[in-house]
Amino acid sequence: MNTIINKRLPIAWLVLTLLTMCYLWIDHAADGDAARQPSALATTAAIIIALVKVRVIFREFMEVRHAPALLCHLTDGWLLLIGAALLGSYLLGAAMR
Amino acid sequence: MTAATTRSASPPAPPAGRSLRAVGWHLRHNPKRELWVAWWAMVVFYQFFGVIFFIVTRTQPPPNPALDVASRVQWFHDNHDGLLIGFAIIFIVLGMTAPINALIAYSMRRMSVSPAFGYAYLVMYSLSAIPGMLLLCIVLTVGAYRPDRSPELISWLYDFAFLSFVGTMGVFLIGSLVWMTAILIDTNRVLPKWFGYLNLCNALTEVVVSPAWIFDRGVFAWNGLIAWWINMVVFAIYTGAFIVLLKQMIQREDFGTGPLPDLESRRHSDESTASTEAR
Amino acid sequence: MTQIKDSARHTRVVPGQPDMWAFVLFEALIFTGYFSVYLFNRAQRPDDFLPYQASLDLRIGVLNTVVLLLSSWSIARCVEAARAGDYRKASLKAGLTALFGVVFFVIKASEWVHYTAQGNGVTSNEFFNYYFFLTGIHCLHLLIGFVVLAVVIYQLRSPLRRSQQLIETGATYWHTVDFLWVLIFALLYVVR
Amino acid sequence: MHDRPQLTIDIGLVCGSHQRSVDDAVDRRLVDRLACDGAMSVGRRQVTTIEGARMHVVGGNETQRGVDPTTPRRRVDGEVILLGALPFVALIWVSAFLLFPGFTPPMSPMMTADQVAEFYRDPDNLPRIRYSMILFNWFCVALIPILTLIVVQIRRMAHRTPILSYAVLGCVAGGPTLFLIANVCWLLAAYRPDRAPELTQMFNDLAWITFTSQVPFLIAQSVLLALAVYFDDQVRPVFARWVGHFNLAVAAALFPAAFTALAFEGPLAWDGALSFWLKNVAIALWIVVMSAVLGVAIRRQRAEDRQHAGEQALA
Repeated sequence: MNTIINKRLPIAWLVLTLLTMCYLWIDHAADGDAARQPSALATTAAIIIALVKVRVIFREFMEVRHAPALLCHLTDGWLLLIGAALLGSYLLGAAMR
Repeated sequence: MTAATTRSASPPAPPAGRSLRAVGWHLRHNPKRELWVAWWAMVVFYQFFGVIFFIVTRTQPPPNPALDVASRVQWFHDNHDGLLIGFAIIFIVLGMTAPINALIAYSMRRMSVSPAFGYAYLVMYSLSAIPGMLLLCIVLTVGAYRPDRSPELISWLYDFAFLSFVGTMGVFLIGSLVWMTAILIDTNRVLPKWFGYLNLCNALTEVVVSPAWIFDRGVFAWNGLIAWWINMVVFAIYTGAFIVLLKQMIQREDFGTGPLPDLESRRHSDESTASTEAR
Repeated sequence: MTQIKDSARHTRVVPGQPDMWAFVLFEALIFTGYFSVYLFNRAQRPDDFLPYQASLDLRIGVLNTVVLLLSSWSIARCVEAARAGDYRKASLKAGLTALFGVVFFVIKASEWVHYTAQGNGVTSNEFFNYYFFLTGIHCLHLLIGFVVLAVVIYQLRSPLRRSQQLIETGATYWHTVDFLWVLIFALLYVVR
Repeated sequence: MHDRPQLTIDIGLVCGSHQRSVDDAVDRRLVDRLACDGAMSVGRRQVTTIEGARMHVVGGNETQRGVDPTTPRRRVDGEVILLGALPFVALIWVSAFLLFPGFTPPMSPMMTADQVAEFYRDPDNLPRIRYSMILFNWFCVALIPILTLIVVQIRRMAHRTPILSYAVLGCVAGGPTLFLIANVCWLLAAYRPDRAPELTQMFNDLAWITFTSQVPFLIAQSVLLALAVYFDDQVRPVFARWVGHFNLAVAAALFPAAFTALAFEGPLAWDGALSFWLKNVAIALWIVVMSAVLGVAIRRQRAEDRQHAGEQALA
């Protein structure tokens, strides 16, 4: 029996891997060879890329794409929540330094 | 589903409302009275627990483990009366944990799983009350009993009490896993599967408490954000969930051996005023 | 075959038990709590974190992420194969998933040994407290994931069982292990 | 919900293997329906078994009773041995109590650290403390098999669920364990009496407060036992109703001891009239009365089982 191959899966994996590679560049661009400094830009970029990756995993791997609207809303809602929580706590911590 | 549980001599209809007479009627005639007694013991016990630990003795949320010796003596001094009175009440009501554990063990006996699950849970939780709660009460009582004890000893009692309380996560970890396994393999639909998975969430947060043995400050200490607060929120949700679910289990109970019937189909015959909303 | 699949696609169904999704979302909320506490503390006191973070090797983290993404991909293919009725292939894919999981675990464990030997142990400094806590609790999820994969493979083995719902439930759990790592990786290795 | 074939399967389960028990909550409804459903084409043997199952439903929560005529006798004989151990347990208990110099009369909480240390260092006291506490250690645990007999009797009661017996079993585990904690603290204090007086006093406090105030499982045990007795709706209940009243009275007598840490003097102090005398007399009375009641119940159970076995043999 020949299974139909879903072309979206390898594409999703490729996108996820490429996004992971982006981190190498961010890490390098953030402080090069100098000592590490706090950087809201690098942090925000890292978090946003991670959230994009998580959403791709949700939609493609976990098949939320085909799930009822409620599940789509719940997962997207959580992504917004965690995005706000992570950036919020980072910025709050930085402000209270 | 025509055969409702009518016994040969069916008792008169229960008096309406929640009067004392109604309670008396249920205690005499309600076929599920043993289950309801255990369920109410659970509700009442958690009220006592909340009021005494959070308000009267102020042992929850736990005080700071990094206090110096003088501050610990001061802590005992500040909470002297609360500790002695609050824990005396706990010494009277703590026995209510026995029917709670029995009810939870019974939920497993009603499932299509080996009796070993229910018995294991019963034994674990019966013994866990001692290191998990009573030792804290006894030791803090002893600490508050003689405030003029040497500060070093007071300090040792303080550590002993809170570490025994927060640090006995093993039973809650394994207990949750036992309950989870029973729920997930059960085919009698006694408790919903999502509650089985919630047990796993609870078990995983119990793992997170274990650093409390290692750190005396920061988020992993016994009063830390991660080791205590997040854990406590999860535990509160978990406890609330099983109180409601066990109530629904009792309402659905048919004293049979097969799958537990749904709530809706029996609802008209059930006299209790239940909210049917799950969670 | 295509028809069956398409009709299944058009009626929107939750993959696996909805109960597992309740677990995923609840667990996601708990981790939101852990991550927020971590980010708040490291933003507040960067000196306790940044110098120690420098001893992490980002390339190993990237490698591990790719390995776990591969495992997620193969469990997704396992679900597809099972849906199409090709159970032999599905078992193979589930086994492959477990293999990637083992690779991830070995890399992770050697990382732990390496950092501890460097003097960055569980209690050495605040960054490594969080590092060991987050990777440790994630690894616990991974180990539970092996049990889940075993259930999936057990389901696939006999024609008597083969509950597509259970297979999808297991896959959902495994993807959870994956997306949690994606977040942990970004927060531990890259965030400044 | 159940149609005929379903019923037959269930009967098969009842008749089939005994160890695959009908479970605690035997479907009373099922059995009731079987009883009215007289036209059922079941063989004589099966009818007997259904009768057995019915008895089981009325009599208790587990299948041990009634179904198999050979097992119950052997089981009850074991119970008699356990009950027969009681005089020895009582002997250990009384001798521990009389031997411990801290009980005759009870030590005062007003003693200073040096006085407490002196009490343990006294060459007359020290061996008596040690030996009495070793005996007390045995007594705590020896109580468990006898308390378990009460659990077994609760299981025979006409309850629909085993909840009350489970709950009492939990108490059986908890109560003696708390006595053991007190016991260990006394023995620790006596192990190195030359320790700093402060330390000896702390162990002494831990022991006395645990011993005196730890009544939660004893109270719960009595209250649950009373409930079990009240809920035992059958013509010849396992325990008479007064046993329930008596247990509630004992539970009430144990209440004041929980507040012992609030007082150094007076009836609430750990050597006081309420916390020491009332509490310990209540426990002693409870043990004596309950073992007498238990003996009667077990003897009656044996007689009934013998009669039942005889009837079965005749049939």
